[in-house]
Amino acid sequence: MQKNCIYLDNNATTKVDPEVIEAMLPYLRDFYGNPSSMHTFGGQLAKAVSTARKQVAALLGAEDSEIVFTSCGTEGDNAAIRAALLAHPDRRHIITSQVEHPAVLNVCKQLESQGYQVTYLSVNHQGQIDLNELEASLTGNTALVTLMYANNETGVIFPIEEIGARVKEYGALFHVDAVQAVGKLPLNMKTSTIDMLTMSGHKIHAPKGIGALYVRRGVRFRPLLIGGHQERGRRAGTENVPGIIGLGKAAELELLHFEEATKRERKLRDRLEQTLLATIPDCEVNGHPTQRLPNTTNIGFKYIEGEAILLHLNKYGICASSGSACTSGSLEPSHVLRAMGLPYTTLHGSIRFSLCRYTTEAEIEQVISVMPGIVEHLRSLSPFKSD
Amino acid sequence: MQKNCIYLDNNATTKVDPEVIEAMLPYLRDFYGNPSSMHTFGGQLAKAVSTARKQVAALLGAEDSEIVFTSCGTEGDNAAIRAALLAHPDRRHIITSQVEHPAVLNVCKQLESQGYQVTYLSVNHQGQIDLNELEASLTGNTALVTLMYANNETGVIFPIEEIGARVKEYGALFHVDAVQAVGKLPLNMKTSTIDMLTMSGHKIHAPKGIGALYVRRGVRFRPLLIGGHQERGRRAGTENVPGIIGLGKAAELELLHFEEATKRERKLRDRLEQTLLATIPDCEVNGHPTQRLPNTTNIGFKYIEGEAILLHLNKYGICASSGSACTSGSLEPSHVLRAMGLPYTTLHGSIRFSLCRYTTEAEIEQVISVMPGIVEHLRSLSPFKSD
Amino acid sequence: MWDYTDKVLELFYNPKNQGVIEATNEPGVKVATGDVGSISCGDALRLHLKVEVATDKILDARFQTFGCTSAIASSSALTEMIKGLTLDEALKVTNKEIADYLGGLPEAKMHCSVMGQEALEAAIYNYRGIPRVAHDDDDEGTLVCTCFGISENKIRRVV
Ligand SMILES: Cc1ncc(COP(=O)(O)O)c(C=O)c1O
Ligand SMILES: Cc1ncc(COP(=O)(O)O)c(C=O)c1O
Ligand code: FES
Ligand code: FES
Repeated sequence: MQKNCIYLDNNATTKVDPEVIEAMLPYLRDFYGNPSSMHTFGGQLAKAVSTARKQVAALLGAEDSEIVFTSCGTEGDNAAIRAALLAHPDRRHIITSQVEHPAVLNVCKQLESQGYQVTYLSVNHQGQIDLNELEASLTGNTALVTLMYANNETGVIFPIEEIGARVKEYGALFHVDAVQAVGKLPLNMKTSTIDMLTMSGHKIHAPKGIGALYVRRGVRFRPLLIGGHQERGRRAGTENVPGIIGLGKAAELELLHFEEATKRERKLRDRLEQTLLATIPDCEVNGHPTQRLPNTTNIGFKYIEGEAILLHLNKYGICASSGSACTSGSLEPSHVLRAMGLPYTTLHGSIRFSLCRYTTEAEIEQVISVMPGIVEHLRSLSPFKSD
Repeated sequence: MQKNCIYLDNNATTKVDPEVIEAMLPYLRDFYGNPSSMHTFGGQLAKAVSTARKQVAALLGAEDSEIVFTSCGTEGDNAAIRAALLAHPDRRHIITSQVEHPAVLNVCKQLESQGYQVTYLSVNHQGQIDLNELEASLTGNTALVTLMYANNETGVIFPIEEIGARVKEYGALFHVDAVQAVGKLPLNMKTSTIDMLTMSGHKIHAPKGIGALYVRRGVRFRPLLIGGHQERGRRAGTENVPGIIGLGKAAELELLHFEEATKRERKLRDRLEQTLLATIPDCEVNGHPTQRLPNTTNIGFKYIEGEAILLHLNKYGICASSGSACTSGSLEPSHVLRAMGLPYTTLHGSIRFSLCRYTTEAEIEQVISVMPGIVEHLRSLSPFKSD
Repeated sequence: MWDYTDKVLELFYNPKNQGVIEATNEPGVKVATGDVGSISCGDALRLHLKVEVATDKILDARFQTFGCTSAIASSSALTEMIKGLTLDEALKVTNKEIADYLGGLPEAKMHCSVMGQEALEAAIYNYRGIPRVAHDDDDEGTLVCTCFGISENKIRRVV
């Protein structure tokens, strides 16, 4: 199996930090009890879980009691949306955007079929929503506004607090999918308008299979997964103790590395982006130049197809991803780039590079050195270039 | 922290098999990619996931495509129940039993409040349902019968195939919570009447945070967690690859050890049970003498309280659990033992010992040697004994 | 797992003053008992007092408990606390003081200490031959064990 690569696909998933694995191992190997047990062997784990909860709370600027552990970002999004609707049983309207992750978008689509009215806010060429459109959509019937903090494909950031201020005026609940924002943007729930916020472990160097949902104190919450009393009745199921410990450690490390890592990633990302734009003709950045995550660049290469670029990069051991969801089993081009109104010429040839704190200068230089050749080669095969 | 103990609480959770951890580690450390990715580094994991799916399918006598990975038993139960109701939108009746796990029972209670009619089958003193009551409850309006294979507190086994045959006559779906049965009883979905079956990793020496749901081919299934296309659209969320690998390995090991382990556990369990009954006055087994898991014994000690027994056992490093749910944050005595109509004298003083393939004879002898003294001591404090 | 203090565990594993005080013919001394709870609800406590009639002083106190760790430790604590007190002084002992003596009890287990205080009241009222009026529940309020809820109704019934 392929063990090493130049991994620039950190918005898809990240390497588990070795310190995180070290922190987890005793809980996989030795401390396998159930934290709800009466005996010390199990019960002692409640304390470890509570430390992890504090670590996650610290990353979000939240209180411990506001953190609910989940199995992934998708679960958090699903749970938050369902809970918001149960908290406002008399309201039947939801606002979201056209560029949300499927974990939000597909839930909203299902709710439409169940009689909810859903507004999908549009975005402009740079991936931004229009606050006037938001205001015009809000009514007393709006139960929930659910928007992402930062887009997974383009990195474009929504002005969450400006949005939240408007949402509050209508008494709706405000859920934010921050799966891509956590660890990349400073967050402070204490001074925020956000009612619920989703995060996922495997995007911040914790393992897959663990996530968290922030639920503001006082927000009426009913669980999606129903059963035992775990997570103070907010998420049933035996606690994934090793995962929780890993998420706690990862949160601690994100906080520790935050300043220096985001600065570094931004510098490397800018170097990559600017060099590619300068050395390759007919390409452009998809998204907003500044309202963007520091680690993400999504570049459209005209006249060629994303999957082909990815496979060439793969030959060099470079991992990136395509705006095109050919990647995920569906053959449609990215709903995000389509919503941004990208011309067909670039829609199919967009590549996302997403960095992390492990990304090195040498890796970036390697990408810079191979990309022009790949693009040139593929264009030489393309019937469009010459048009 | 306490690292070693005589662990007789395997129905609560189990030790992760060292081989399972070894199998998982490369996927935690090195192969951290996303199986849905285009690049080899991520995409190669799809193969590993598919091997694990085969291993799980083999344990259940199912086909690979019938296995959906979940995050835990609770998720499996919740997903199966919701899916069954969506598959039968015109039917509004559910049959379950009074002794189900909260992951089933509390979902049913919520559905009642949403207008579904729920029949909770009663059980007799030995924890068994009455097939006549089942037949009398089944109607053309029954969407789902959801029953456990084996009870987590008493180990009592329901006659699942006899039940299933009746369920099929009414065209209802049949979901079985087999969280406690998997690995302890032989299962073969190919010749079974079961439509959906829940299992949980941490009960079979896989880690916490992973489980699986069997969905018979042809059963209309709609996912509980909605989002991306993972698990062929049946469970969204980035796959918990290390967890899946661990579950696959654990399933393989369960199959490998099955014959010898269940035989050994039964022998040790019987030795424990018979000796305690012989040496301690006023105690009796809760459950059926033979229709029972080989690893479980639940014994009621009259005139004393379960938590007190557990804490004394804890002092000797013995982990067991109490029928009384004082253990789980709720202060009510076990709903299972209450449903069995246990006399008040034993209801509060019931202890479950649950063994696994690691349980040794020496451990059982240690329990046998300390229990009489503990019971005698606590009875000497009790105001009832002398009455 | 309940977060028990060391003091709770100490008194649980090595309870003090367990057992009964037999009725006695000693002159100037009377024995009284008080019961709360019942076996059906899973918590019950029988408190035995030996009182010096002339001074109202508690010479000895013993308990029998059917209940969890907190119940046993609370009973043990209570008997320690009231030995040597007069009945009136003993009546002032609150369940909170019992919990404090134990270094605290988990919130959900506070009712186990209420039981001690109620048994004491019952014993003293028995001693004085005063019928007890059921009072409408404890000050600690929010978290009352459901089994104790049942026992509220049956509370003055002797088991
Ligand atoms: C019979 C039964 N069903 C469901 C569950 C729930 O499983 P999990 O804790 O993995 O969610 C359990 C275990 O707690 C169980 O014993
Ligand atoms: C913005 C966003 N939301 C939700 C998710 C879903 O997270 P997970 O895969 O952990 O379920 C992802 C990642 O795939 C994401 O990028
Ligand atoms: S050309 Fe192959 S997926 Fe579109
Ligand atoms: S006596 Fe303590 S919980 Fe009931």
